[in-house]
Amino acid sequence: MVDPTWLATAPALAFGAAALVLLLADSVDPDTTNATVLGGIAVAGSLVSLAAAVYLLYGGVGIPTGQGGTGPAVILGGQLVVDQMALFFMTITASVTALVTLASVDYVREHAYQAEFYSLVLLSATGMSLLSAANSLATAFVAFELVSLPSYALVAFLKKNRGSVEAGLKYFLVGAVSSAVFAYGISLVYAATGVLRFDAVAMAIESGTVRTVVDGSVQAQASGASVPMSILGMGIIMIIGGLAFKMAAVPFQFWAPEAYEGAPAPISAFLSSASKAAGFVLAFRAFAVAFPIDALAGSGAVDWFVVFQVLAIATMFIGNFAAATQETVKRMLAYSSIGHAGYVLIGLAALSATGDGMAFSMSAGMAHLMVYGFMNTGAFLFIALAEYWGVGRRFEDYNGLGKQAPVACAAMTVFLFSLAGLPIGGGFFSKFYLFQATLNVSAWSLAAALVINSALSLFYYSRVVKAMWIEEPTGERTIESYPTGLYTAIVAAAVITVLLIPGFGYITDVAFRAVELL
Amino acid sequence: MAAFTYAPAIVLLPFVSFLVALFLGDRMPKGGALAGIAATGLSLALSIWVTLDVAGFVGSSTSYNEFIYTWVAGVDAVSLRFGLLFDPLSALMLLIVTLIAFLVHIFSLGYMNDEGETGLPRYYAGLGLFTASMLGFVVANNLLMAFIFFELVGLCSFLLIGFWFREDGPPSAAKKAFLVTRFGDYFFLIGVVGIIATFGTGLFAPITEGGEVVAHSFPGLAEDAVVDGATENIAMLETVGMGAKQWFTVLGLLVLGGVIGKSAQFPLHTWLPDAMEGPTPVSALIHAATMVAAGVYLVARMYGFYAISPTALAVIALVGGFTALFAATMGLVKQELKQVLAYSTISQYGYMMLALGSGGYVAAVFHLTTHAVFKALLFLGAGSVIIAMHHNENMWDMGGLKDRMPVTYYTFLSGSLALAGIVPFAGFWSKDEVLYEALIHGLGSKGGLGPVYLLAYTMGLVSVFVTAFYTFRMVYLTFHGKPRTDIARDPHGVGWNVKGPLSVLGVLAATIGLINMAPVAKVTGLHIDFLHKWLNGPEEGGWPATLDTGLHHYEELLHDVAGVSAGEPLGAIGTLLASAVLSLALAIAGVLVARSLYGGAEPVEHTDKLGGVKTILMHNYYQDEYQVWLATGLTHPVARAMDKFDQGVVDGVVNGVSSVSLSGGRRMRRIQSGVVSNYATLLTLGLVLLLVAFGLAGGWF
Amino acid sequence: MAVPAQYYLLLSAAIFCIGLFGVLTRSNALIFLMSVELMLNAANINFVAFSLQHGNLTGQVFALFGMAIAAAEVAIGIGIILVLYRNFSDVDVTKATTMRW
Amino acid sequence: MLVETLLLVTLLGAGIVMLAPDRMAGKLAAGISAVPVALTTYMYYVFLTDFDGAGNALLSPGEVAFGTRIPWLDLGGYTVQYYVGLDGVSMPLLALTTILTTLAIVSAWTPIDERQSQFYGLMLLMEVSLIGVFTALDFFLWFVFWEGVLIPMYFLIGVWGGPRRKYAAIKFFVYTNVASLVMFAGLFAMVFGTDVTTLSLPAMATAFRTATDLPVIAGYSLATISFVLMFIGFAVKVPVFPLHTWLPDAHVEAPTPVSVMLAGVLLKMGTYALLRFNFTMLEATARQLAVPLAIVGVVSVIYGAMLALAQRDLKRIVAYSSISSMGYVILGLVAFTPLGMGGATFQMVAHGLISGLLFMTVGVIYNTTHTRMVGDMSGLADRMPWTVGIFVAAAFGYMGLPLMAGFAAEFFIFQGAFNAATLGASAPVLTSLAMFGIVIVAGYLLWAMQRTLFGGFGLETDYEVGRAAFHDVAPLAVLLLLVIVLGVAPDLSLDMIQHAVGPLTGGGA
Repeated sequence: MVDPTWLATAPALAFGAAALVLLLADSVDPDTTNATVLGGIAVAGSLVSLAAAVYLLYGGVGIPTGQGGTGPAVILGGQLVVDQMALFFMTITASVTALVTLASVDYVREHAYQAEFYSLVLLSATGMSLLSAANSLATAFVAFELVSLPSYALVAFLKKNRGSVEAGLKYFLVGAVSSAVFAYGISLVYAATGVLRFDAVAMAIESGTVRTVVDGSVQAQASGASVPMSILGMGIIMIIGGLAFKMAAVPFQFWAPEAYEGAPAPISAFLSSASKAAGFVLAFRAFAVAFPIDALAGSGAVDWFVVFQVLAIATMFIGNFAAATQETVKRMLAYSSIGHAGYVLIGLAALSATGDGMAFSMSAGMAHLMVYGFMNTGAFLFIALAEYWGVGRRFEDYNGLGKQAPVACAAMTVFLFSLAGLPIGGGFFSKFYLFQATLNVSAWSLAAALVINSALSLFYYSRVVKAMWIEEPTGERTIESYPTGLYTAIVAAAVITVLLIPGFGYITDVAFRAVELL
Repeated sequence: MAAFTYAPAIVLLPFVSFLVALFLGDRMPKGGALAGIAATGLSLALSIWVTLDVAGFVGSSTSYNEFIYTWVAGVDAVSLRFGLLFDPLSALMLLIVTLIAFLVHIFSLGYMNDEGETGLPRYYAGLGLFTASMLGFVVANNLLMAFIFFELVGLCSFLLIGFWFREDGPPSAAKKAFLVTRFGDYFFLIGVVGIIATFGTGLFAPITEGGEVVAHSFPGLAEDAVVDGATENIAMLETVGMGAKQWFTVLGLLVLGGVIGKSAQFPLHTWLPDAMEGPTPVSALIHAATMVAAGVYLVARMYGFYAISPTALAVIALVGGFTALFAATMGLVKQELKQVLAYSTISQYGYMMLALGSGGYVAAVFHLTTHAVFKALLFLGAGSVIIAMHHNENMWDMGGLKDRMPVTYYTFLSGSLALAGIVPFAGFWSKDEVLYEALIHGLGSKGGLGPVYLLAYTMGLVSVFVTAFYTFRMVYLTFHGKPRTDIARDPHGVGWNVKGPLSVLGVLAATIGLINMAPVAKVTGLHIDFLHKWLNGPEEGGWPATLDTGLHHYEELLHDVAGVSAGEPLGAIGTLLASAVLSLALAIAGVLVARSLYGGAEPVEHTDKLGGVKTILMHNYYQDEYQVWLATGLTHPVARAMDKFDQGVVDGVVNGVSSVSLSGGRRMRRIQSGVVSNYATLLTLGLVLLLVAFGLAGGWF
Repeated sequence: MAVPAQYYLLLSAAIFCIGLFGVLTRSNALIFLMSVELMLNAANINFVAFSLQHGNLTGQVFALFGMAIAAAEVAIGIGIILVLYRNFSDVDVTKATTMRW
Repeated sequence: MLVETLLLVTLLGAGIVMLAPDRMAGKLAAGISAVPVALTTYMYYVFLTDFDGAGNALLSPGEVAFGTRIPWLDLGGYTVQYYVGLDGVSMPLLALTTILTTLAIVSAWTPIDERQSQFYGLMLLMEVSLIGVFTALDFFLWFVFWEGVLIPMYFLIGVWGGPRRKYAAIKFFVYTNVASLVMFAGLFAMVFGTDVTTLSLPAMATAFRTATDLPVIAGYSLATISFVLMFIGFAVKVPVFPLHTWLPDAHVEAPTPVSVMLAGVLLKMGTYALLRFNFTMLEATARQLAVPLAIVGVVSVIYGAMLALAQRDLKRIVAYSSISSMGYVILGLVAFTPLGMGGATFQMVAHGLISGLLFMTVGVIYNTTHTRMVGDMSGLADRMPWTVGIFVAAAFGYMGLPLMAGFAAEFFIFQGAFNAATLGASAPVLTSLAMFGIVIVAGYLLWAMQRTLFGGFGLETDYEVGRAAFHDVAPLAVLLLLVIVLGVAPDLSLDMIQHAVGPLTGGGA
């Protein structure tokens, strides 16, 4: 047990503290543009968070004491629970944030409001970390908004750039509708069960009667009213809708292509990797804990894994097929990010009505998110690098880039092929782990969708590779500087992506255990 | 035993000469010829030694049948091994091959070296490799090894036909030769595989150790199965659902495919005339005396297998008889010296097949021997003429060469008389025996076999006349009359290296028939049918008992199993004499007709009198045309159509999937209209759809 | 006598749908924003009503959170609408369509 | 540790070569790749002498040669190991890989004249994957290498290829990748249908072979479905009609050394995997499906050969004929006889050598003439005698000239299949049909040779067409020698192969 218990949220606290330090620095010297210091604070905060998350993860927090761990840290009367699952996702968040902030040092060097930029990133990251630990629909909603609100601003950060503003607007509007749907869904669940804490909701569903929480313990509600399954089901579907927004999954994916395309590239990386992961961790925890499928299946509420199957397939197809015919690289990556949301949704879709296979599929989804955190971030950071150099947006503009920037392009190749599921990075394993998960429960439609989309994705990812290495440069292009921060971030992401092949075992071990312990 | 111990050297020596000529020929005098001459000479000597051994003059054993190399040991499977089989048949063949090869090597000095050809190392390497392969084939003790060397001689044939690769004709002819024989070999290969699968062995003769059989031969097993019904060691019968006899017939006919291809029998004879594009010594060695004989030799080698199948025998006899006549008629109208000889070769191999098919084992081997000698002689003679004529082969440009090149003329004449079958030259004796055997078995055999034999006999008989005619048409046009061109008036001289081999062969052509004067033997009662005895072996024990390859055994099989028996309506001697007189008369008639038509000082063409027949004959009955059509008119368009299908349909589906996906992608991105209100609408719609669908499923309403 | 729970549900659903209707039909960014607020408040109605129904305070607490967050959301939204106006000289959400497909 | 050394040396070598200057990359790569050759030669020697009678790596795992086994990771309760080792099937293929890579690298010295260090680095990288494919005994490890081959191949075709290289590269890439996914689906359907929890190939083999009460889906046993999916997946790599269309494009566009690797080794991955997975793990199903599979093989043989007949591009001819040759392998495998399966595996090696040789020879000619079209040139024998000589030898090897490896392999297959119990009464018929391939192959190769090599010299160039450099011809000579050695003494490989497939065939012809 971590003592005091609240210290278990150290990864989130580190983010929050760093954000406050940045705001402080900004108020002390509002005109400072010392990118190195500001960025340094942000990177340091992220690294502290990462260190804390990894330390706690391997310190056995969340593992029952009987198994050599220290048990989960239950905070605020069970509103937050720091366990292996939470720490796993805090690690993802912290890693991505570290990479993004590191890369941003060069990217926003010339911009005003740098301190705000970093603090917004860190605040959003704080939200993500908290979301990982949220154990109640209430804290989930608050953390959810804490993730969203700064990110709206970040997307529209380039105030003079019409693309950025338009992206921010669309992101915001869709986000606002989604959070309203989410909130309404939560209210329906509350209406049906009387509780918001995940374990309490689960008890209500299992017992079929409304519950209430008194002094942190779940009790039967005095009236003994039964849970209206129709309202519960409607609530669950609306919650799925709200989550789908965060995941950038169908039918709430519409913001994603524009937001990722218009946003500053490091922010696209941040949103498409970390924010997506945050959406998934909530989904994993909520659906694994609060809405036990074995109790829900056939109860008249909703067999949510079927919903996720539909969404997974639709998301895969829309993301990948649209990505296949894009003209610009960044938008292609944006769509591919939707496609990957579809892959990860398999984690919630590939199970049987009795819940069999959930540990398998969910850990596969988690592993994929972890790998994705590096490879996708890396890919978007490469876009940031290209934007930094003033290389155009289209595929053709990348022609022959491999000759001028071989290291970065090699890293990009690693990212892309790893995204495509080739054994040059951990994406290979995570994709096949997901594939295995579909086969494990004989979800043939999911497996088939994965096969088709995977093939298509190989096609469009290799378009970039082809442009970089195979095509001859078309126009004049001079690259004057090689920004250290961006390069470091990209290379680090690439190295980790590659190392995740031999090291994939660590991830799956942790992920599998984390799901089992929920 | 000593000779047999060194026997592998017979094969290896020419192989070494191949390597020497190939890699060192450039740096050697005569382009590697000497290595070849030395190797074949030594092989000849060794062959003679082996023959003496087989004959029992030296050594302790008269036969040899051992494995010498394990190609594949086989784990839980058949072993595939190489071994040597020496018995009178292979010894005889060894002698023929090494002798002709030796003479041809010498002749090549005159034909190739003295004519200043380039690429001599390649030439001698080819000859060396051919000789090695051919000898390997001859000594093979099992079918697989025979097939292997059978193919290798095909390769050498290809290489040597295409020796003058810079011209258009030879490479094309080489291709055709290989392809047509390959078509036959396809069936042969099925046969080999089938026989090994059926019997578990490809041995021609059983291997014994201390009197005990340690490895059975497939003819022996087949005989047991057919005669005694011992099918327990025979596989495949259930698989193919046939009785032993039918299945063996099928296998025999399959092997016959290779024979027909290699020995240029109808309908796979078309390659041989084209093969004359090769250098003439090559034609003499490969396409007259040895390689073409491989097919016939193979049938003789596994005669025990054919002797139990009357159907196979009938097919062999018919193919032989028909080819003999068919090819001979085509030879009638040819204008080029080597073309006449080529068709003559096809025709003569037809005789051998006829003999084998009609139970004349000795006759076939006899004719094989004499033919090897006189046809090699004729080709070398033709080569000499060609040297003299500066490589002009058209007989109508020759004439009167007999006075200018007497050695060539007299040896050529000796060969021609042999070919035409004029007593006492070699061809008379052997051809007469072929026809005699066919006749008596035709008269005596029961069932369908008799008429078939008689039909084949008739065709063989007619072609005696045709053969004599075209042979002497060739002789008259080439050597007699007045020179018709300037070159013919002043031909190029030839050296000792041409005349020497010619002389040797010329003498042999006149005399080799003496080894088996069966009619004389029968009439006089003298035991001078040496070849008969050679192939029959001792009556008791000896190699026939060990190897089961003796004549006596074959005759028993033919009589008891296949139902081949002799009928002699005019009594033994009467029938014999009638047959001999008849064929001799026809031969002489042929010679006389040729003389009357072409014997003058200035002969003219008479072929026009044949009218439409001439066209058909000149076009070789359109055999080439239809075969070329099969290749280029049928197969190639089909291949092109398949290519279109592949590109259009099979690959089209692949590309179609890709374009369908991409156009689907293009449609899908249209959802993203850019207007945020539309997004709101769509996501609402999506949500409502989910709610309605799962609401209905969950029964909320 | 307390009002039956389903009436609250109907009310909140109605408000939610009104908000949604506004979202779907109005292209003015501000009205869009207001409509979203309506939807959020629909949720709050549920929370408060069922808090009473279930006899615990969880719902009311959530409603408070909801209001605070809605306010924050409006703040961000107004900011974005401001820069939207600066860049596109309009607050029509359907005009900003430089990125599509 | 030898296998690890092999992998590491090659991997490090790839890195070194990538960083080396272009000018010396080729020689450096050749030198580095000689190390694996030496190592595998030593291993081969040890295998031949010390491991006599070694069994199948999957069925008798105790007898694996050079084995190493280290736990690696755990995928949802399924154990994945680093597990490598060799048996009689993989040893010859490993030797083939290393030898062919070195020769291909040497043969690249002339044609590859830009970005050399990248080229040779990728070649070595590909070698790593190929070594891995033939040595890995754990599914995921194997699969990493299996897919890993695609990446260098994509670049090798895409960067250094011909005019339509981009199309060919992406087609190869996507096509074979889809195939892998299908295969994966088939395999894991079976994994989940049984109670195996270790993904090592021996463990899977044991579990699959002993599996009982498999679920029945749509009337077919899970084993059947799994078999078909895996077969489709591997058939693309082989390739088998109608899944072959990536091959001609890839071959035609790839630079010659890459074609050599593609035809020589990459195609064998498919048949090797078929043997390892379909025919070992699902032996019972394979036996049941033997007749349809044999038909597939026979159709490939004839179809590939007929298409080769219609081509004008020398490389395309060889490419289509590869389809034909690999069809024989299928036929041999389904026979389940020592000679059939042994011959099929032997054919992998033999065809690897011969097709590599033929491609290399075409490459040498192309280096000189800059055309591969039959009809654009004639009479090359006049100018490049040794190259043409080797071409002729290679072509005859391809046609199945006895005492060269190709004949041995094809003969074994025919012999093994002719009375195969699995094929029943159709065995002789199907085998005979397949044999007709040897006639067609002679047809197109002889035709191509006649048109290009023989006749009067004719080629429009503005330079003198001369003999090829020594380092161009030397690899050809080495390969030819190997082809002949294996043809004369097939037991150098066949014996160990037959020992390895012995547990599958259980005796018989």
